[in-house]
Amino acid sequence: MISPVTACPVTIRIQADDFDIAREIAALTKSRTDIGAVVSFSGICRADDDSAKVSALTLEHYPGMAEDEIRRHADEATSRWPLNGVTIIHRVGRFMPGQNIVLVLTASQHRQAAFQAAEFLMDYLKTSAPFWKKEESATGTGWVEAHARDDEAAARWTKS
Amino acid sequence: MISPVTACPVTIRIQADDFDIAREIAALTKSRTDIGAVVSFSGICRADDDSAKVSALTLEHYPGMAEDEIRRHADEATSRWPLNGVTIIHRVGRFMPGQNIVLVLTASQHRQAAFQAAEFLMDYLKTSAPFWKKEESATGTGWVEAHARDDEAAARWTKS
Amino acid sequence: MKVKYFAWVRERVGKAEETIEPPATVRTVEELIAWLSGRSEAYAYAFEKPKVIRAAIDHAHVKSDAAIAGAREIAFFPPMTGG
Amino acid sequence: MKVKYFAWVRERVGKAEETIEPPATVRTVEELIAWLSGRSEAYAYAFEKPKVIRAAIDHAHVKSDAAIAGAREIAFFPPMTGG
Repeated sequence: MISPVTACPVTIRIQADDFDIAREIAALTKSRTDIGAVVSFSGICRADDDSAKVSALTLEHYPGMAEDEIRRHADEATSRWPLNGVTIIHRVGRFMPGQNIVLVLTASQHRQAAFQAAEFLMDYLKTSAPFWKKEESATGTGWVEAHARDDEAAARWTKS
Repeated sequence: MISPVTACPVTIRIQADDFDIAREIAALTKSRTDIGAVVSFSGICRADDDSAKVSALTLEHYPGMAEDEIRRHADEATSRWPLNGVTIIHRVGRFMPGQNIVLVLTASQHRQAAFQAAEFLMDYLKTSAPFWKKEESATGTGWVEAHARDDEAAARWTKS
Repeated sequence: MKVKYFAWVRERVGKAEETIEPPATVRTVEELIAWLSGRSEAYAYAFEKPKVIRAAIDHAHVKSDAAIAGAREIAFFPPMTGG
Repeated sequence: MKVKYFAWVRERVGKAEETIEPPATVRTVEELIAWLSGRSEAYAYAFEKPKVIRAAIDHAHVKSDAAIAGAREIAFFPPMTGG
Protein backbone atom coordinates (compact mmCIF):
# COMPACT_ATOMS: atom_id res chain seq x y z
CA MET A 1 0.00 0.00 0.00
CA ILE A 2 1.43 3.35 -0.99
CA SER A 3 0.94 6.12 1.54
CA PRO A 4 -0.93 9.06 -0.02
CA VAL A 5 1.64 11.40 1.52
CA THR A 6 4.54 9.97 -0.46
CA ALA A 7 2.65 9.30 -3.69
CA CYS A 8 3.35 11.27 -6.84
CA PRO A 9 0.09 11.47 -8.78
CA VAL A 10 0.58 12.16 -12.49
CA THR A 11 -2.27 13.73 -14.44
CA ILE A 12 -2.06 14.06 -18.24
CA ARG A 13 -4.85 15.54 -20.31
CA ILE A 14 -5.14 16.59 -23.94
CA GLN A 15 -8.25 18.68 -24.37
CA ALA A 16 -9.90 21.46 -26.35
CA ASP A 17 -11.17 23.23 -23.23
CA ASP A 18 -9.24 25.82 -21.29
CA PHE A 19 -7.65 24.90 -17.95
CA ASP A 20 -7.91 26.61 -14.58
CA ILE A 21 -4.46 26.82 -12.96
CA ALA A 22 -5.83 27.48 -9.47
CA ARG A 23 -8.09 24.42 -9.66
CA GLU A 24 -5.26 22.23 -10.98
CA ILE A 25 -2.89 23.38 -8.21
CA ALA A 26 -5.62 22.79 -5.63
CA ALA A 27 -6.15 19.26 -6.99
CA LEU A 28 -2.41 18.58 -6.70
CA THR A 29 -1.93 19.98 -3.19
CA LYS A 30 -5.29 19.27 -1.53
CA SER A 31 -5.06 17.76 1.98
CA ARG A 32 -1.31 17.24 1.62
CA THR A 33 1.23 18.81 3.97
CA ASP A 34 4.43 17.48 2.41
CA ILE A 35 4.56 19.87 -0.57
CA GLY A 36 6.77 22.93 -0.15
CA ALA A 37 6.97 24.13 -3.74
CA VAL A 38 4.64 24.22 -6.73
CA VAL A 39 5.89 25.47 -10.09
CA SER A 40 3.47 26.15 -12.91
CA PHE A 41 4.29 26.91 -16.52
CA SER A 42 1.58 28.29 -18.79
CA GLY A 43 2.25 28.52 -22.49
CA ILE A 44 0.13 31.19 -24.16
CA CYS A 45 -0.66 31.95 -27.81
CA ARG A 46 1.37 35.06 -28.78
CA ALA A 47 0.50 37.60 -31.45
CA ASP A 48 4.07 38.79 -31.92
CA ASP A 49 6.19 36.20 -33.60
CA ASP A 50 9.53 36.45 -35.33
CA SER A 51 7.89 37.33 -38.61
CA ALA A 52 4.33 38.56 -39.20
CA LYS A 53 1.76 39.24 -36.49
CA VAL A 54 -0.07 36.03 -35.67
CA SER A 55 -3.86 36.25 -35.65
CA ALA A 56 -4.56 32.61 -34.70
CA LEU A 57 -2.83 29.32 -34.02
CA THR A 58 -4.12 25.81 -34.67
CA LEU A 59 -2.73 22.91 -32.68
CA GLU A 60 -2.86 19.43 -34.24
CA HIS A 61 -1.78 16.31 -32.37
CA TYR A 62 -1.34 12.57 -32.79
CA PRO A 63 -4.01 11.07 -30.51
CA GLY A 64 -2.73 8.12 -28.55
CA MET A 65 0.95 8.77 -29.16
CA ALA A 66 0.74 12.26 -27.64
CA GLU A 67 -0.53 10.84 -24.34
CA ASP A 68 2.01 7.99 -24.45
CA GLU A 69 4.93 10.32 -25.16
CA ILE A 70 3.97 12.78 -22.41
CA ARG A 71 3.50 9.89 -19.99
CA ARG A 72 7.02 8.63 -20.77
CA HIS A 73 8.51 12.04 -20.00
CA ALA A 74 6.42 12.47 -16.86
CA ASP A 75 7.65 9.07 -15.67
CA GLU A 76 11.24 10.10 -16.42
CA ALA A 77 10.73 13.35 -14.49
CA THR A 78 9.36 11.52 -11.45
CA SER A 79 12.32 9.13 -11.54
CA ARG A 80 14.89 11.94 -11.85
CA TRP A 81 13.50 14.37 -9.25
CA PRO A 82 11.77 13.82 -5.89
CA LEU A 83 8.35 15.03 -7.01
CA ASN A 84 5.06 14.98 -5.15
CA GLY A 85 2.86 15.56 -8.18
CA VAL A 86 2.84 16.35 -11.89
CA THR A 87 0.02 17.73 -14.04
CA ILE A 88 0.37 18.26 -17.77
CA ILE A 89 -2.48 19.65 -19.86
CA HIS A 90 -2.03 20.36 -23.58
CA ARG A 91 -4.87 21.96 -25.48
CA VAL A 92 -5.63 21.28 -29.14
CA GLY A 93 -7.75 23.28 -31.57
CA ARG A 94 -7.65 26.88 -32.77
CA PHE A 95 -6.46 29.64 -30.46
CA MET A 96 -6.36 33.42 -30.47
CA PRO A 97 -3.48 35.46 -29.05
CA GLY A 98 -3.73 35.57 -25.27
CA GLN A 99 -5.31 32.12 -24.96
CA ASN A 100 -3.74 29.29 -22.96
CA ILE A 101 -2.12 26.41 -24.87
CA VAL A 102 -0.24 24.30 -22.34
CA LEU A 103 0.08 23.86 -18.58
CA VAL A 104 2.81 22.03 -16.69
CA LEU A 105 2.59 21.80 -12.90
CA THR A 106 5.22 20.21 -10.68
CA ALA A 107 5.10 19.84 -6.90
CA SER A 108 7.96 18.91 -4.62
CA GLN A 109 9.31 19.39 -1.12
CA HIS A 110 11.97 21.76 -2.44
CA ARG A 111 11.93 24.39 -5.13
CA GLN A 112 14.91 23.19 -7.19
CA ALA A 113 13.28 19.86 -8.03
CA ALA A 114 9.99 21.54 -8.96
CA PHE A 115 11.72 24.13 -11.18
CA GLN A 116 14.01 21.62 -12.92
CA ALA A 117 11.26 19.08 -13.56
CA ALA A 118 8.97 21.75 -15.03
CA GLU A 119 11.72 22.98 -17.37
CA PHE A 120 12.60 19.42 -18.37
CA LEU A 121 8.96 18.63 -19.15
CA MET A 122 8.49 21.80 -21.21
CA ASP A 123 11.70 21.22 -23.17
CA TYR A 124 10.53 17.72 -24.06
CA LEU A 125 6.97 18.74 -24.82
CA LYS A 126 8.41 21.24 -27.34
CA THR A 127 10.69 18.80 -29.13
CA SER A 128 9.26 15.35 -28.64
CA ALA A 129 5.52 15.35 -27.98
CA PRO A 130 3.62 14.93 -31.28
CA PHE A 131 1.92 18.33 -31.58
CA TRP A 132 2.17 20.75 -34.50
CA LYS A 133 1.31 24.44 -34.72
CA LYS A 134 -0.13 26.17 -37.75
CA GLU A 135 -0.10 29.95 -37.72
CA GLU A 136 -2.50 32.38 -39.36
CA SER A 137 -1.30 35.90 -40.09
CA ALA A 138 -1.95 38.74 -42.52
CA THR A 139 0.55 37.16 -44.92
CA GLY A 140 -1.16 33.76 -44.95
CA THR A 141 -1.20 30.44 -43.16
CA GLY A 142 1.78 28.21 -42.47
CA TRP A 143 3.17 25.47 -40.26
CA VAL A 144 5.53 26.68 -37.55
CA GLU A 145 9.06 25.46 -38.07
CA ALA A 146 10.92 23.73 -35.25
CA HIS A 147 13.55 25.87 -33.55
CA ALA A 148 17.12 24.67 -33.12
CA ARG A 149 17.10 26.42 -29.73
CA ASP A 150 14.38 24.02 -28.58
CA ASP A 151 16.48 21.00 -29.58
CA GLU A 152 19.42 22.50 -27.70
CA ALA A 153 17.24 23.10 -24.63
CA ALA A 154 16.10 19.48 -24.66
CA ALA A 155 19.62 18.15 -25.26
CA ARG A 156 20.92 19.56 -21.98
CA TRP A 157 18.85 16.98 -20.07
CA THR A 158 20.43 14.03 -21.88
CA LYS A 159 22.36 11.81 -19.52
CA SER A 160 25.88 11.10 -20.72
CA MET B 1 5.27 57.32 -23.63
CA ILE B 2 5.81 53.65 -23.00
CA SER B 3 3.64 51.33 -25.03
CA PRO B 4 1.61 49.06 -22.74
CA VAL B 5 2.62 46.14 -24.95
CA THR B 6 6.34 46.48 -24.15
CA ALA B 7 5.97 47.50 -20.51
CA CYS B 8 7.05 45.21 -17.70
CA PRO B 9 4.80 45.94 -14.73
CA VAL B 10 6.30 44.91 -11.38
CA THR B 11 3.95 44.21 -8.48
CA ILE B 12 5.33 43.63 -4.98
CA ARG B 13 3.13 42.99 -1.99
CA ILE B 14 3.76 41.88 1.56
CA GLN B 15 0.52 40.85 3.17
CA ALA B 16 -1.13 38.64 5.77
CA ASP B 17 -3.90 37.54 3.38
CA ASP B 18 -3.68 34.59 1.04
CA PHE B 19 -3.15 35.13 -2.68
CA ASP B 20 -5.07 33.78 -5.65
CA ILE B 21 -2.66 32.59 -8.34
CA ALA B 22 -5.26 32.61 -11.10
CA ARG B 23 -6.23 36.21 -10.32
CA GLU B 24 -2.58 37.31 -10.19
CA ILE B 25 -1.81 35.64 -13.53
CA ALA B 26 -4.92 37.22 -15.06
CA ALA B 27 -3.81 40.65 -13.80
CA LEU B 28 -0.39 40.15 -15.39
CA THR B 29 -1.60 38.88 -18.76
CA LYS B 30 -4.92 40.69 -19.21
CA SER B 31 -5.44 42.28 -22.65
CA ARG B 32 -1.84 41.53 -23.65
CA THR B 33 -0.91 39.38 -26.64
CA ASP B 34 2.89 39.53 -26.35
CA ILE B 35 3.26 37.05 -23.47
CA GLY B 36 4.10 33.48 -24.46
CA ALA B 37 5.14 32.07 -21.08
CA VAL B 38 4.09 32.55 -17.48
CA VAL B 39 5.94 30.77 -14.69
CA SER B 40 4.56 30.73 -11.17
CA PHE B 41 6.27 29.56 -8.03
CA SER B 42 4.23 28.97 -4.88
CA GLY B 43 6.03 28.33 -1.63
CA ILE B 44 3.89 26.38 0.81
CA CYS B 45 4.21 25.69 4.54
CA ARG B 46 5.36 22.06 4.94
CA ALA B 47 4.72 19.77 7.89
CA ASP B 48 7.65 17.48 7.18
CA ASP B 49 10.94 19.15 7.84
CA ASP B 50 14.41 17.77 8.30
CA SER B 51 13.84 17.33 12.00
CA ALA B 52 10.50 17.22 13.85
CA LYS B 53 7.07 17.54 12.26
CA VAL B 54 6.18 21.22 11.94
CA SER B 55 2.74 22.18 13.25
CA ALA B 56 2.93 25.91 12.39
CA LEU B 57 5.28 28.52 10.97
CA THR B 58 5.45 32.22 11.82
CA LEU B 59 6.92 34.64 9.28
CA GLU B 60 8.44 37.88 10.60
CA HIS B 61 9.74 40.60 8.30
CA TYR B 62 11.46 43.98 8.30
CA PRO B 63 8.78 46.36 7.00
CA GLY B 64 10.17 48.87 4.55
CA MET B 65 13.43 47.04 3.89
CA ALA B 66 11.60 43.88 2.75
CA GLU B 67 9.80 45.82 0.01
CA ASP B 68 12.98 47.71 -0.94
CA GLU B 69 15.08 44.54 -1.13
CA ILE B 70 12.50 42.67 -3.22
CA ARG B 71 12.17 45.70 -5.50
CA ARG B 72 15.95 45.72 -6.08
CA HIS B 73 15.91 42.06 -7.09
CA ALA B 74 12.85 42.50 -9.29
CA ASP B 75 14.61 45.39 -11.04
CA GLU B 76 17.70 43.25 -11.51
CA ALA B 77 15.57 40.44 -12.95
CA THR B 78 13.89 42.78 -15.43
CA SER B 79 17.30 44.10 -16.51
CA ARG B 80 18.79 40.61 -16.94
CA TRP B 81 15.90 38.92 -18.75
CA PRO B 82 13.38 40.18 -21.32
CA LEU B 83 10.35 40.05 -19.03
CA ASN B 84 6.82 41.24 -19.64
CA GLY B 85 5.75 41.25 -16.01
CA VAL B 86 6.76 40.25 -12.49
CA THR B 87 4.56 39.73 -9.41
CA ILE B 88 5.99 38.90 -6.01
CA ILE B 89 3.75 38.37 -2.98
CA HIS B 90 5.20 37.36 0.38
CA ARG B 91 2.86 36.61 3.24
CA VAL B 92 3.66 37.31 6.89
CA GLY B 93 1.99 35.95 10.02
CA ARG B 94 1.34 32.43 11.31
CA PHE B 95 0.74 29.56 8.90
CA MET B 96 -0.37 25.96 9.11
CA PRO B 97 1.05 23.19 6.89
CA GLY B 98 -0.52 23.40 3.45
CA GLN B 99 -0.94 27.18 3.50
CA ASN B 100 0.66 29.46 0.92
CA ILE B 101 3.67 31.56 1.97
CA VAL B 102 5.12 33.12 -1.16
CA LEU B 103 4.23 33.64 -4.82
CA VAL B 104 6.59 34.61 -7.64
CA LEU B 105 5.16 35.14 -11.13
CA THR B 106 7.20 35.94 -14.20
CA ALA B 107 5.93 36.55 -17.73
CA SER B 108 7.98 36.65 -20.91
CA GLN B 109 7.80 35.96 -24.63
CA HIS B 110 9.85 32.79 -24.18
CA ARG B 111 9.92 30.16 -21.49
CA GLN B 112 13.64 30.23 -20.65
CA ALA B 113 13.53 33.86 -19.50
CA ALA B 114 10.43 33.26 -17.39
CA PHE B 115 11.91 30.12 -15.76
CA GLN B 116 15.31 31.68 -15.08
CA ALA B 117 13.91 34.92 -13.67
CA ALA B 118 11.55 33.02 -11.34
CA GLU B 119 14.38 30.85 -10.04
CA PHE B 120 16.64 33.88 -9.61
CA LEU B 121 13.95 35.74 -7.66
CA MET B 122 13.23 32.77 -5.39
CA ASP B 123 16.92 32.17 -4.70
CA TYR B 124 17.32 35.82 -3.67
CA LEU B 125 14.11 35.92 -1.66
CA LYS B 126 15.44 32.98 0.33
CA THR B 127 18.86 34.45 1.09
CA SER B 128 18.50 38.20 0.93
CA ALA B 129 14.96 39.44 1.61
CA PRO B 130 14.57 40.24 5.33
CA PHE B 131 12.09 37.55 6.41
CA TRP B 132 12.55 35.02 9.18
CA LYS B 133 10.71 31.79 9.91
CA LYS B 134 9.93 30.43 13.35
CA GLU B 135 8.76 26.84 13.54
CA GLU B 136 6.44 25.21 16.04
CA SER B 137 6.65 21.45 16.53
CA ALA B 138 6.04 18.83 19.18
CA THR B 139 9.58 19.40 20.46
CA GLY B 140 9.14 23.15 20.90
CA THR B 141 9.51 26.41 19.03
CA GLY B 142 12.61 27.61 17.24
CA TRP B 143 13.93 29.91 14.53
CA VAL B 144 14.69 28.18 11.24
CA GLU B 145 18.39 28.17 10.43
CA ALA B 146 19.59 29.38 7.05
CA HIS B 147 20.65 26.58 4.69
CA ALA B 148 24.04 26.59 2.98
CA ARG B 149 22.29 25.13 -0.08
CA ASP B 150 20.25 28.34 -0.39
CA ASP B 151 23.42 30.47 -0.35
CA GLU B 152 24.88 28.22 -3.02
CA ALA B 153 21.72 28.52 -5.11
CA ALA B 154 21.87 32.32 -4.91
CA ALA B 155 25.62 32.42 -5.64
CA ARG B 156 25.17 30.86 -9.09
CA TRP B 157 23.51 34.09 -10.29
CA THR B 158 26.48 36.26 -9.29
CA LYS B 159 28.07 37.91 -12.28
CA SER B 160 31.82 37.37 -12.39
CA MET C 1 -0.22 -1.99 -41.82
CA LYS C 2 -1.80 1.33 -40.93
CA VAL C 3 0.02 4.57 -41.83
CA LYS C 4 -0.81 7.99 -40.39
CA TYR C 5 0.31 11.42 -41.57
CA PHE C 6 0.32 14.66 -39.60
CA ALA C 7 0.70 18.41 -40.20
CA TRP C 8 2.13 19.30 -43.62
CA VAL C 9 2.96 15.68 -44.40
CA ARG C 10 -0.76 14.97 -44.08
CA GLU C 11 -1.64 18.00 -46.22
CA ARG C 12 0.82 17.04 -48.96
CA VAL C 13 -0.15 13.34 -49.04
CA GLY C 14 -3.78 14.46 -49.06
CA LYS C 15 -5.02 12.03 -46.43
CA ALA C 16 -4.68 11.51 -42.68
CA GLU C 17 -4.33 7.74 -42.73
CA GLU C 18 -4.51 4.67 -44.90
CA THR C 19 -3.73 0.97 -44.87
CA ILE C 20 -0.80 -0.13 -47.03
CA GLU C 21 0.81 -3.42 -48.02
CA PRO C 22 4.41 -2.74 -49.03
CA PRO C 23 6.39 -5.59 -50.61
CA ALA C 24 8.61 -7.74 -48.38
CA THR C 25 11.72 -5.98 -49.76
CA VAL C 26 10.68 -2.85 -47.87
CA ARG C 27 12.19 -3.49 -44.45
CA THR C 28 13.03 -0.16 -42.83
CA VAL C 29 11.41 3.22 -42.29
CA GLU C 30 13.60 4.85 -44.94
CA GLU C 31 12.80 2.08 -47.42
CA LEU C 32 9.12 2.62 -46.69
CA ILE C 33 9.54 6.37 -47.34
CA ALA C 34 11.24 5.61 -50.66
CA TRP C 35 8.51 3.16 -51.59
CA LEU C 36 5.73 5.65 -50.66
CA SER C 37 7.49 8.41 -52.61
CA GLY C 38 7.20 6.34 -55.75
CA ARG C 39 3.42 6.04 -55.52
CA SER C 40 2.50 9.51 -56.80
CA GLU C 41 3.59 13.11 -57.04
CA ALA C 42 1.72 13.90 -53.81
CA TYR C 43 3.80 11.35 -51.87
CA ALA C 44 6.99 12.45 -53.61
CA TYR C 45 6.25 16.03 -52.55
CA ALA C 46 5.47 15.02 -48.94
CA PHE C 47 8.72 13.07 -48.66
CA GLU C 48 10.93 15.24 -50.88
CA LYS C 49 13.26 15.93 -47.92
CA PRO C 50 13.30 12.54 -46.16
CA LYS C 51 15.80 13.72 -43.52
CA VAL C 52 13.27 16.25 -42.24
CA ILE C 53 10.55 13.63 -41.79
CA ARG C 54 10.11 12.06 -38.36
CA ALA C 55 8.61 8.62 -37.92
CA ALA C 56 6.94 6.70 -35.11
CA ILE C 57 6.14 3.02 -34.88
CA ASP C 58 3.30 2.07 -32.54
CA HIS C 59 3.43 5.47 -30.79
CA ALA C 60 7.20 5.55 -30.20
CA HIS C 61 9.72 7.69 -32.08
CA VAL C 62 12.05 5.66 -34.29
CA LYS C 63 15.05 6.40 -36.52
CA SER C 64 15.01 5.95 -40.26
CA ASP C 65 16.87 2.63 -40.09
CA ALA C 66 14.26 1.09 -37.77
CA ALA C 67 12.71 -2.18 -38.99
CA ILE C 68 9.02 -2.01 -39.83
CA ALA C 69 8.39 -5.73 -39.40
CA GLY C 70 5.53 -6.34 -36.97
CA ALA C 71 4.47 -2.69 -36.84
CA ARG C 72 0.75 -2.15 -36.41
CA GLU C 73 0.86 1.62 -37.01
CA ILE C 74 3.53 3.79 -38.60
CA ALA C 75 3.26 7.58 -38.55
CA PHE C 76 5.11 10.25 -40.52
CA PHE C 77 5.25 13.90 -39.52
CA PRO C 78 7.44 17.01 -39.46
CA PRO C 79 9.51 17.97 -36.39
CA MET C 80 7.22 18.65 -33.44
CA THR C 81 6.26 22.21 -32.52
CA GLY C 82 3.95 21.80 -29.54
CA GLY C 83 4.23 23.12 -26.01
CA MET D 1 20.19 56.86 15.50
CA LYS D 2 17.42 54.29 15.41
CA VAL D 3 18.32 50.61 15.84
CA LYS D 4 16.02 47.71 14.99
CA TYR D 5 16.31 44.06 15.92
CA PHE D 6 14.61 41.08 14.26
CA ALA D 7 13.96 37.39 14.92
CA TRP D 8 16.14 35.87 17.67
CA VAL D 9 18.29 39.00 17.90
CA ARG D 10 15.10 40.87 18.87
CA GLU D 11 14.11 38.17 21.33
CA ARG D 12 17.53 38.15 22.98
CA VAL D 13 17.88 41.94 23.17
CA GLY D 14 14.32 42.02 24.51
CA LYS D 15 13.08 44.87 22.32
CA ALA D 16 12.24 45.49 18.67
CA GLU D 17 13.77 48.94 18.37
CA GLU D 18 15.36 51.76 20.28
CA THR D 19 17.21 55.03 19.77
CA ILE D 20 20.88 55.00 20.70
CA GLU D 21 23.69 57.54 20.86
CA PRO D 22 26.98 55.69 20.60
CA PRO D 23 30.20 57.67 21.25
CA ALA D 24 32.05 59.11 18.26
CA THR D 25 34.71 56.39 18.60
CA VAL D 26 32.14 53.87 17.36
CA ARG D 27 32.51 54.20 13.59
CA THR D 28 31.64 50.86 11.99
CA VAL D 29 28.96 48.22 12.24
CA GLU D 30 31.29 45.83 14.06
CA GLU D 31 32.32 48.55 16.48
CA LEU D 32 28.65 49.25 17.13
CA ILE D 33 28.04 45.55 17.80
CA ALA D 34 30.94 45.53 20.29
CA TRP D 35 29.61 48.67 21.96
CA LEU D 36 26.08 47.27 22.18
CA SER D 37 27.43 43.97 23.57
CA GLY D 38 28.91 45.84 26.49
CA ARG D 39 25.61 47.33 27.55
CA SER D 40 24.10 44.29 29.28
CA GLU D 41 24.03 40.52 29.35
CA ALA D 42 21.01 40.55 27.04
CA TYR D 43 22.96 42.40 24.33
CA ALA D 44 26.05 40.26 24.94
CA TYR D 45 23.88 37.16 24.42
CA ALA D 46 22.26 38.56 21.25
CA PHE D 47 25.65 39.40 19.73
CA GLU D 48 27.68 36.51 21.19
CA LYS D 49 28.50 35.28 17.66
CA PRO D 50 29.00 38.58 15.79
CA LYS D 51 29.93 36.82 12.53
CA VAL D 52 26.46 35.29 12.34
CA ILE D 53 24.71 38.67 12.70
CA ARG D 54 23.63 40.50 9.53
CA ALA D 55 23.26 44.26 9.43
CA ALA D 56 21.41 46.75 7.26
CA ILE D 57 21.80 50.52 7.12
CA ASP D 58 18.79 52.42 5.85
CA HIS D 59 17.22 49.26 4.37
CA ALA D 60 20.33 48.03 2.52
CA HIS D 61 22.51 45.09 3.52
CA VAL D 62 26.00 46.16 4.70
CA LYS D 63 29.14 44.35 5.77
CA SER D 64 30.57 44.58 9.28
CA ASP D 65 33.19 47.14 8.26
CA ALA D 66 30.58 49.58 6.89
CA ALA D 67 30.69 53.09 8.35
CA ILE D 68 27.67 54.07 10.43
CA ALA D 69 28.13 57.82 10.03
CA GLY D 70 24.95 59.43 8.68
CA ALA D 71 22.82 56.33 9.17
CA ARG D 72 19.23 57.02 10.11
CA GLU D 73 18.33 53.40 10.85
CA ILE D 74 20.54 50.41 11.55
CA ALA D 75 19.09 46.91 11.81
CA PHE D 76 20.56 43.68 13.20
CA PHE D 77 19.18 40.24 12.44
CA PRO D 78 20.09 36.60 11.79
CA PRO D 79 20.56 35.20 8.27
CA MET D 80 17.31 35.45 6.34
CA THR D 81 15.02 32.43 6.02
CA GLY D 82 12.09 33.75 4.01
CA GLY D 83 10.70 32.62 0.68
